[in-house]
Amino acid sequence: MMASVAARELADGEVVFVGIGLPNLACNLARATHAPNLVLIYESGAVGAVPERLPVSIGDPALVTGSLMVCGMADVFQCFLQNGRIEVGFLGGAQVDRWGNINTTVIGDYAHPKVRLPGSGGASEIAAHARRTLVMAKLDPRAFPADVDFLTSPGHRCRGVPRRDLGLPGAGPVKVITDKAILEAHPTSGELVLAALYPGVSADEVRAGVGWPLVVRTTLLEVAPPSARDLQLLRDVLDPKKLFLRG
Amino acid sequence: MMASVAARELADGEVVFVGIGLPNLACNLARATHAPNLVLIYESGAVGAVPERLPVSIGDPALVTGSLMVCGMADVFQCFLQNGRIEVGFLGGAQVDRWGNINTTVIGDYAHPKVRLPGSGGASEIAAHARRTLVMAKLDPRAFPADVDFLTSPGHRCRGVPRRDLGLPGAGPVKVITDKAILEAHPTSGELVLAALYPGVSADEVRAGVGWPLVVRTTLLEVAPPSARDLQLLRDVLDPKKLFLRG
Amino acid sequence: MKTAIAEHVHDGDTVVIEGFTHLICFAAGHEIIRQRRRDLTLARLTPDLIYDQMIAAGCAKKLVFSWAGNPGVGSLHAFRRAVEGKGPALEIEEYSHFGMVARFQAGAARLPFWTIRDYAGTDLPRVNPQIRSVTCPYTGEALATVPALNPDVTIVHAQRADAAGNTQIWGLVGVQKEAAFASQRVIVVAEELVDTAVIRADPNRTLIPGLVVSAVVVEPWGAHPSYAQGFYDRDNDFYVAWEAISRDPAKLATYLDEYVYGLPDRAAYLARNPGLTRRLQARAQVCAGVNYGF
Amino acid sequence: MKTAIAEHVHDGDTVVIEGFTHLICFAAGHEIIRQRRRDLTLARLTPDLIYDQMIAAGCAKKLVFSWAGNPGVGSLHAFRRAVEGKGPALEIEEYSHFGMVARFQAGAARLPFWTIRDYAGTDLPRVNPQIRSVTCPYTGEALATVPALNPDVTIVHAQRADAAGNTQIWGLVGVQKEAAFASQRVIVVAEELVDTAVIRADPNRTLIPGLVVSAVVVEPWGAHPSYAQGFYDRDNDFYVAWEAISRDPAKLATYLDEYVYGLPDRAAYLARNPGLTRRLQARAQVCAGVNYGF
Repeated sequence: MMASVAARELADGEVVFVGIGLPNLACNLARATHAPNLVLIYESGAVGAVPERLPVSIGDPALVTGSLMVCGMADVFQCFLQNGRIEVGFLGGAQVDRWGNINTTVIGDYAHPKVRLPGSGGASEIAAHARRTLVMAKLDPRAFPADVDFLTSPGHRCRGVPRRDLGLPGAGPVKVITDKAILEAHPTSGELVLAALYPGVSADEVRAGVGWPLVVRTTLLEVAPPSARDLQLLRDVLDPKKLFLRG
Repeated sequence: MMASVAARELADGEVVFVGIGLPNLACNLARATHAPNLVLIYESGAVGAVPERLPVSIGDPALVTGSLMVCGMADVFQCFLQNGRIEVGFLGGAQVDRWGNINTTVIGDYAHPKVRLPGSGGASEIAAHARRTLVMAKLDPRAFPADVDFLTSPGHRCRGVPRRDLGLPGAGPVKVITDKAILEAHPTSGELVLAALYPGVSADEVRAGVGWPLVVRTTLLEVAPPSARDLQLLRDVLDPKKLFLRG
Repeated sequence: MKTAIAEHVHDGDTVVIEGFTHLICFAAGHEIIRQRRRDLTLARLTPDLIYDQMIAAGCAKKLVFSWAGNPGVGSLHAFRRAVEGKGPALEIEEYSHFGMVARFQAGAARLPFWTIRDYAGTDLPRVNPQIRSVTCPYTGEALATVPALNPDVTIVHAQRADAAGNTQIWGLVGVQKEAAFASQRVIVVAEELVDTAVIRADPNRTLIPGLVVSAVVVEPWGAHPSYAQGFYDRDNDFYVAWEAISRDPAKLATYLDEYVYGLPDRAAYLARNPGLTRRLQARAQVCAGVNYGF
Repeated sequence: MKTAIAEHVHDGDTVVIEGFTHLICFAAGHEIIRQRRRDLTLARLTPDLIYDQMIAAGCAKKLVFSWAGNPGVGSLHAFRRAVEGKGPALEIEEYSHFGMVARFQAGAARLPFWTIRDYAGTDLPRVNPQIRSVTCPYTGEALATVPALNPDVTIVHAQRADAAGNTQIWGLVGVQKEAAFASQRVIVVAEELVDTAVIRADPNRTLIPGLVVSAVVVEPWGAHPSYAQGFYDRDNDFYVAWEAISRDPAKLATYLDEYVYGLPDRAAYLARNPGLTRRLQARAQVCAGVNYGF
């Protein structure tokens, strides 16, 4: 469901900075349906990749074979990302807060962490430079705290400072796609608000999965379920081994 | 003669930043004789070039075919030159002054030049970063003024400031190879002094070709003439069309 | 070519036709002259014959460069006349090669400046106030800086490209990649238009991705008298001949009349130069491929 | 390999085994473990399984990195135990990928720092004082900087190299070129030793020139469980298996005993993994060559 919802956010011909897992599924679903000319760029240096198998890592050889260009990572970050050529970036993380800030570094104190996470990788620069980002994460009060323990990737308000005052080129996380609903950034405050519900989900269920008093839009939309075609593609073609699809 | 004298300055296996004309002849003569493993690097991006014909320009296709590596110019200047990988750099110019400074920019005033020369090209960075440089120029009081009209490439003393105070990584012009003699930088003052004479040339002839009171070393060496082998290689093999050899 | 230049090169633009000796797109320069563009800021490391011709034709208001000569031959006389006050005025902004390369790198990275260890002791910063310095936040030392160069349009000549502008170049690559990424618009002029499958078969060979390219023009022999590795050799005889042509304004005007204004396109230019293709055609020296399988 | 590691990797060195997913030289890491190097500062963008093994083996004093996970699988548990205070202590110095790439770029250019537009609003500069800033001398804006990284030794795995170390890589090239140029010493480990004529036949394919290389080691399958495009696929099953192995210190110790300490070299490692080469051998998908003639 999340992959299918994310796929709808991608317009044909857009340049997308792809992560592994669900974002990769979403991009390949979009390519297989309404966006055949989507240009997939991986931080590993593969540009215009057409993976013939679901890549397990963002450095999978299948991303290289048949791609339009392979470049060094200095070019990926300087000439593509910092240059502003990336239209959509996907992000996820252990914690997403009220302002769309993401934590992929540590749970607890940095010097003495409860849980040490992998760290930024390319996430902090994707969050800064992609024209817009889409965040994918499953609802859970621990995953959606009011404020992240560590601010790895900047959202709309960082430690009290509004994004526009930070000189960040990109628009930031425009949508947070969860397993129950879609949250969107409030146009002025930048706070994440409930914008659309999946079929059969109540606003209270979503509130229960978020660690702050969630504002609900007056006109709440219902997210259309994945089409039969989408489900068939995802289950039989794109992820037959269920590497990333669960349920 | 100059090409043959310059060739002797190159040790086998050294990495040389080559210019066009006489320096190129000198390098190829050295490769054909005592320094078969000389690594020739051209600012155009050809590394380990083995030109099968005398290149007319530093971007000649013959420098690419069969070379060890072709890289972009950003790599040439950042990763090779600024990185300190170049052991010897060749320089020449319309004016070489008392301190080994070189002018390839303008004769006269910059805003209203008598003669507009090509400019720096890569010369100023070669002069700064090559571990040592060799200058080749024909003696003539106008070509060897006390001070250059425009300082394009730094020598041992720039507008009164000693090289060591300028933070220049390379040793600068250790020898100036002319058509009559070899000038060398004084170890402490950096002033060019007469170090060696070509056969049959007097110190006065050299003084007459230089625009400042030239200091003559107490122990003046005589430069050995080119070997028959050198002359044969230069005239019959390396520059049969006399593109760069004159007399 | 006509449409690409008409659409993407406008009066007053900063125009870059890059290529270091290799792949200099004379065909595009000639079309710009034919379309009588004016007040252009022409930027490239080595103005070469093509900018000398564009200066002579009155296209240029300003020249940004690092080495203005005729390699191995002599001078660019239209440029010299302008700068020496013997011809129509021309503003100049001068760097070293490293400085120009760094300006394109900054432009490609969309940073306002680039840092290099250069210019200490030279007179260049005195005549170019755009050469400045920063203090290293770690060592405290001062290093030189140059400002980013972000052209309005960059024209890159290439051996091959697909219809989407995915471009592959081999042999000398100069600063074409940096110039293309730094530019607002990019015109790729290719010797050969190939199927995307050819590009995808060897993706490490791709220098410029289609997503930064505005227009693709197919123009065989479009770089002459410059060259295209694997396609044709440099016309060194013409470079030598240019010394006499450019030295004499009348001769230069005649050259422009006969070989630029007087001709509709590159095909006519080739017809006007009989024997050219036979004389400069490259011999085959094809390398082996590599395995992209997994 | 034994000699190369013995000669060029010393206790206390800053060691970089680069390669982004592709061409990670596990053979070199294993030899460093076997030779019981100590107090190493290990630097790489993604520590990956190889640094997790070296941390578990006690080679590392410090880790410099930007993403420490098991791609698509889970955690590097030896690393996590150390950082979470459940194992031997390990200093860490942390950046983002762009920050690490920029550190290698500065090192390769022998500049003390590199400028990037990054880290605004993040907590990273608060925990890493090496992330600083400069003021642009043209726009006056503040930009982030990272310090140069100049390793004592960098180990690069490649598809092919000649005896002099002229090295060609295709597929993902990561930051290997920058790391090699930034390093005091460079060890190239090649799947295939080729004649210099093979290198010279396609010079644009050369990523690292022999003049920066200290030693060349020929080690087929030396990157397993990482991969070499055109030679063998990534062993994703082993990456998945590592989750369980590294989670249990006893299992990890057993793994090191059986596959590293207990074996003399990579040949023995391959013998210890029957069916490996058959399972991962790449299929042929060879691209066409290009013409270098003139």
